[in-house]
Amino acid sequence: MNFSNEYNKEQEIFAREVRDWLEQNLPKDLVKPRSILKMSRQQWEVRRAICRKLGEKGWLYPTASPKYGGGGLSGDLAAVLNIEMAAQGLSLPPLYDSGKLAVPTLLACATEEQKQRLLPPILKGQAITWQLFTEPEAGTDEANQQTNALRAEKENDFFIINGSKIFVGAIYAPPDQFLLLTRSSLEAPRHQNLAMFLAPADLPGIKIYPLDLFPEGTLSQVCYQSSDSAPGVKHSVFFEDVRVHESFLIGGDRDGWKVANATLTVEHGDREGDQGSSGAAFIPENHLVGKFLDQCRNNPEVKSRLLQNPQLQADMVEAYIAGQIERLFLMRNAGLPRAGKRAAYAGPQATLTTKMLGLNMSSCLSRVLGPLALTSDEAWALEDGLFEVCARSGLCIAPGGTPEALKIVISRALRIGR
Amino acid sequence: MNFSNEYNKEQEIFAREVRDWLEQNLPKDLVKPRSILKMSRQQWEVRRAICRKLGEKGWLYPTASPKYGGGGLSGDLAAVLNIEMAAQGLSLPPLYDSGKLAVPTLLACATEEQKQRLLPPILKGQAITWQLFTEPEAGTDEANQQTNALRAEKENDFFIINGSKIFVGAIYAPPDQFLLLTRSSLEAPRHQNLAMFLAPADLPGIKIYPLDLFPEGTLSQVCYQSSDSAPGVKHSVFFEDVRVHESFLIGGDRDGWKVANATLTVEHGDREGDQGSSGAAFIPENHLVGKFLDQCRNNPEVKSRLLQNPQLQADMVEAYIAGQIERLFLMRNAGLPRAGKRAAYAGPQATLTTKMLGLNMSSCLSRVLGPLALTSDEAWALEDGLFEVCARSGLCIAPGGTPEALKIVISRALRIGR
Amino acid sequence: MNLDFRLSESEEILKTATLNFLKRDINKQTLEGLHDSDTGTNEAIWRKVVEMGWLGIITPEEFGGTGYPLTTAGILFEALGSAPLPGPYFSSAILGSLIIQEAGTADQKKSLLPALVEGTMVPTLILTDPWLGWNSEAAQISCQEKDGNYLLSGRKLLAYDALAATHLIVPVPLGKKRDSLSLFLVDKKMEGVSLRKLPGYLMGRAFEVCLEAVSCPSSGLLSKFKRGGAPLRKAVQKSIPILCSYLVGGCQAVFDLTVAYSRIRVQFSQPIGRFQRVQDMIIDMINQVDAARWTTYEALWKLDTQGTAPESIHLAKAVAGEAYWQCCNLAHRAISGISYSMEHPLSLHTRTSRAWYNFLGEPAYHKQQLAGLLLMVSK
Amino acid sequence: MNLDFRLSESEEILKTATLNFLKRDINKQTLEGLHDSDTGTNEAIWRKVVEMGWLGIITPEEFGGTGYPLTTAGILFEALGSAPLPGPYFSSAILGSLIIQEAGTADQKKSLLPALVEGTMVPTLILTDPWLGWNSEAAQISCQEKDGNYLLSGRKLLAYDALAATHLIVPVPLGKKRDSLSLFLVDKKMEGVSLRKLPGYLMGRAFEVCLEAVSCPSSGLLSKFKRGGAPLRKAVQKSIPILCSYLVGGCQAVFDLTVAYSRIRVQFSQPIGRFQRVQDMIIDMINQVDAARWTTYEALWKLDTQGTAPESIHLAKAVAGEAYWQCCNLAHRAISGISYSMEHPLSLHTRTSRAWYNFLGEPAYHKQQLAGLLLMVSK
Repeated sequence: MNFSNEYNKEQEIFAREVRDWLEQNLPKDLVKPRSILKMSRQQWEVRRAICRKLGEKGWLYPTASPKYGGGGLSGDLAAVLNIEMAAQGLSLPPLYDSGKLAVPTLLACATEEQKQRLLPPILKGQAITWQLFTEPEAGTDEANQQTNALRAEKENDFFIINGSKIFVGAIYAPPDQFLLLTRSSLEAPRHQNLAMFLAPADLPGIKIYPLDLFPEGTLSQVCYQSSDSAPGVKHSVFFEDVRVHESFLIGGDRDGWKVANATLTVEHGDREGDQGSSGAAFIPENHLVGKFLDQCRNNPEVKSRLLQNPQLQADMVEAYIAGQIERLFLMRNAGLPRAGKRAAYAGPQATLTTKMLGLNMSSCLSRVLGPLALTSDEAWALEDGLFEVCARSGLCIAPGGTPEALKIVISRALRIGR
Repeated sequence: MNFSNEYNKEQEIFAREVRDWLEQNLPKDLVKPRSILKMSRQQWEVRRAICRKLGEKGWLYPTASPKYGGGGLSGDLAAVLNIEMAAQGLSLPPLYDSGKLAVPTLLACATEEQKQRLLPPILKGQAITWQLFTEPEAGTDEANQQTNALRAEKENDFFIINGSKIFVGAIYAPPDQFLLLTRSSLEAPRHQNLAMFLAPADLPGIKIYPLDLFPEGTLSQVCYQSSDSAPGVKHSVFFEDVRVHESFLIGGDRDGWKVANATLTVEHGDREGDQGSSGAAFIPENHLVGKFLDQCRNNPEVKSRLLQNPQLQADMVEAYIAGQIERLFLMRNAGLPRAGKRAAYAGPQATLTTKMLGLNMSSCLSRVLGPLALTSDEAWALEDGLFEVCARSGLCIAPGGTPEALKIVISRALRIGR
Repeated sequence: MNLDFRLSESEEILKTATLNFLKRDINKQTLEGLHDSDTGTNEAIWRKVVEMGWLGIITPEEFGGTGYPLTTAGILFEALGSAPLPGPYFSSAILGSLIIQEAGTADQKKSLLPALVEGTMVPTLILTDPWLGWNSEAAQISCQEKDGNYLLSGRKLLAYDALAATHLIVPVPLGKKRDSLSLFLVDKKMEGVSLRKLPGYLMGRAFEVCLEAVSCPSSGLLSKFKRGGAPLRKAVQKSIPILCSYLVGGCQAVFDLTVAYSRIRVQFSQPIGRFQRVQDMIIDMINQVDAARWTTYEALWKLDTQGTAPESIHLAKAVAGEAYWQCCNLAHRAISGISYSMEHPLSLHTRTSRAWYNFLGEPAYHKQQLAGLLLMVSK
Repeated sequence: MNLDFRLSESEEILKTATLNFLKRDINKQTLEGLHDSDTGTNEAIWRKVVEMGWLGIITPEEFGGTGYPLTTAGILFEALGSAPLPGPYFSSAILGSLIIQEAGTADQKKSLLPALVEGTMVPTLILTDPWLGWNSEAAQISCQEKDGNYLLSGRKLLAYDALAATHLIVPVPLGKKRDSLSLFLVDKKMEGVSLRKLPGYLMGRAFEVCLEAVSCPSSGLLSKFKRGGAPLRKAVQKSIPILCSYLVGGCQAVFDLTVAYSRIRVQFSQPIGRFQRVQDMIIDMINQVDAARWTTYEALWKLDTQGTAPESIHLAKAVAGEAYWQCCNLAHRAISGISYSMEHPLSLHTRTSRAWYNFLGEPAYHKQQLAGLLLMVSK
């Protein structure tokens, strides 16, 4: 067995190349915002430009095939890229982009013509994608789509889309395109009545409104890598007689559920199917747990609280243990497939672990650090306000699959549930 | 509001009467066994005799109607009786007897003739009853009975019973009678295919075998009041062409499920419907939690463990809190009906609380007290081996309804489940 | 055994009147506005609150109050928690009144309490410091005598309701002994007092208070010099279960809205309340709601009948503080999506559950106190 | 990054051979008999164990063993835990061997280790006292020098595998310093040694050991006089993750049998595994199994590659000890009725999970150690 996370020689050489490239190519006016909500439009545009540069280099989706504009790197080298980006405070991609769901979906279900037309803009960082699955009546029950995409009576190579999506997207609308799940038949049975599109976001009849939510994203989005890739703001998107050409339809008219599952498998945590950006062996440190333990160790006032109330030490230790287990699960998920072993439950198990860790951390922070964990005050907030963001975002465990949805997936993988 | 648990004047007078009576009537050779499994047949017979004496006095089922041999006491005075019995180390009844389930069942569903024939032997302590509901294929799903009770072709005022029951009864078989749930029709739909009997236990074709189980009963049976009323040993009962006359059928040929529910409501914790022994206001102290906290307080070695490892103090405090919550739930259940308020979920909620407390205590004991909590050694066991029994019995949470069965009942009461 | 869990007639009337007021006068928009405001109240509401007698609920009749038992005040605050209605009512009518009752001289009571009941004097205790919990050792204000006055200087964090208050009750430690502190009543209008609200969606109305050589006359000394510790502790102890009542009201409301939603929200062609996973969340919630409620009721009853109840008070705050927090977590899980909207009623409860979690001692503090009581007290 | 979670070829062979042996030679009845016995083994099994080389798995080749890394021993004990096979294999082959390796003189190693590998010398450490946990301060044996021999007297509780052993490794504290203790190897045949098994279904093979003026020659001193603390601690640290492997094997077996049952047990006309409540128990179990497994693997890997791994060792025992206990609890809940039968395979796991919970430190002890490491070590 080998648990080593250190670079080997090949990796070290590539890491140096990445560091050099980043030094030369990262804009000088790149500023890390305190929270995603405090990221200016200008700073967002800076990241947008980094996307394009990374895309040109093939490093935005490093493991994707060069045939379509990807980097063709091994999972390990992609991991190096991730680590070096993280050292600069950047995630990969460096802003919220559902491209990493769209890419494996296209690879699995699109025609060759579609791959050649639709993949390069994503892989080269030219097109930002939003995933549009969730609806008011389709939460955990994602097959229950009410947004209709019906073929037009005349010109029936066009679909007419009507309906609405909710809790989608991220700060700074609009994106370039939507990965859009719809209902394509009012009569066909469940799971055979859906259609998936990768459609332009600027078609007539589309309206996008921001929502007033108190979290800025899930805790893993906000805290894990870099808050840059958190949604920050979620939106409603309304479709009124929007005409979409069938060339944007992925799979057949009734294949939407099958196509959606190619997306959901990746979203629920299956790294093996993930042809997107993150290297299969990239084991992120849990940034939040790390910063929390730093406070316990190094902030004399926190330490004195812990020594005065030893029961709080139990909270600290539980946070440490949870962080270690999460790290080991991710490591296992990265390493086991190479050993030729695969457990279908392992991906969603790690995702569930991350979500529950976030929820528990949002309580643990207040218990151990006290009420100052809840303020974003410039003078008093700890770790530059990180904990205040986490106290809110830890509660937000629905995006990317509720724990209940993940448990359905895990039960199925364990062959006990349907 | 009034949370007082002290006797008022009337109660104090009655308590004195009870104390005097017990002093005169309890046999001198009554010995408290270390565990139910160490109770000799002779000691069991001693308790059997106490049953009869209590029955004659009307104190075995103190709140039941004197018309049938009950005591006709108020719930408060019945509670006094329970408390005074507990002070002598005895529960009410002082041995395992499903009569307390049979009585409310008969009152709710039997004919007047049956009440007059069947209630007095129970209420007067002459007949010990075992509840025979559980079968290999009918655990949480109690309606799934496979023991058939079909009317004989000739002499069709008799039923022929074939099948088996499991996890029933208690130490020292046989009892005098069974409260027996059966399937009376092979065709009728679920819930309409059952019949209930209160049948003699000595009919030809009945065989009783003890089971080798490692707990001696549920934790609440073993630790709450007095271990005398714990089952100790559970049995299988086999029926082979057993003929039972229809005069022992409670309710109609197809009413078994309705009748069973009159039993189950009481078993799941509804004290209001409980016409059995326990006074409605009797709030037992949680004996186990009390003894555990005594150890924490007064055993210098346990105390030093707690001070050396303050995280164990958290376990101690959680046990204290859980014990208090349980006490308050039981108190509420006793007191709220008098205020004219009633919550259907309250009974099963308290029962669920007790079960989960038992399960958690079985872990807490080992954590806080260390491995000596697991031995029954005469020299080293703590609290005379109580904790060793509890470490086993805390795990045993199925009898009287699994937590899952209780959650189904609670969900129904909250009008969210079916 | 005389268990009796009925409300008294006056309690029933108070409860109904309070719930009616909340329903009639505090619509959703008003409530959201109050939560976003810096005081948690406004002039119109304040006038009605004075009329309804909330501010005098436990202040003795001789000082203009109604002198109800703590249990009755619990019934009022449980109703307020169900909204949840913000505002300095607990700080003034309960904690403030009790401190003045316990620590004040006869003259102070005579002058201060009627003003408190009429809502013209609004005290709030400036106690909670970061890190060190709420107990009196935590105070970090310095005090110098000068010309018969006391000069108070220092900075306090997490002063709740400080903007809505007219007066700050400031504990000043003097010497090493635990109880050796003085309690000053500082008029906020005095020179040298400044406030700054601490930002944070979940923070509640907590302020940084700065005292720069505030000159407090000796008449502003609430307790005898250096004798403020004991009365302060007594007042805080009595206040805690009423704060718990507020949390209980919040828990129950969160439970109710979750159950209601689970009956109408349909996924996979059935109400989500039919799913065992959702049922288990709801059962977990009702267990916590009821645990919070009955530990709180018993603590109030013990205080009203026996005067003290240390275990019960710690128990109630440990259970109720955690219950409100966890009920909100569970409700977010059960309701999901829309519950994260700032316009959803749950979000107001979530804010409130966080804001009050640490006030007068977080659950871990009270559990630690319980551990101390369990281990030191011989049976 | 060179993550590699494959077993080596020899590990694969060992694992298969061990599982085959358990399947072929240890049927249900044999296994139940071993659990009910006082030694956990018998002559026939012992002979095969010696043949298969288990006893020498980590003893260096120069002393007759195979000198495998700790990770390989972990694979063996994981397989043993899946049965769960009782017997003094861990006490002798791992803990005993490591103590002799760490503390023994060159001569002692040469004479003792080959005998240990051949199964003629079976040592067990007599360490755990009630109340005081497993660390060396707890030892309560007194020692007097007399005519060049040492007279040992005292009573020790919770000596595991004492009946199956031929020799007891007895730590004797000498002086106040933590590490100031001597390690004696006491032949059980010596006069003054007596044993008594502690009864209790969940207790495991734990004994009360009584030493009455047992005369131990100076050659029985394993470490240098008063220098036994450090090597003992080192040996215990290295042993812990292998004990954890045994627990992991148990966890996995409990998980497997529960999943299998949930697929075939029908209630309400469907397999109980279809019910979300049962699914949640199973998901809780797999999370604990995997947490135990991977914390254990990493601790073994670190010990094999870096020699020490204090955090990882504490982490593994805290997680694996609790996981095995809780998996058994969850399995009893999921399976219910028949799982309480002494004839059900789960009951053997439940006994084992309890018996090993406190050995070499209960989870709470290791969590407390982690708290110390987290708070004292500056990053």
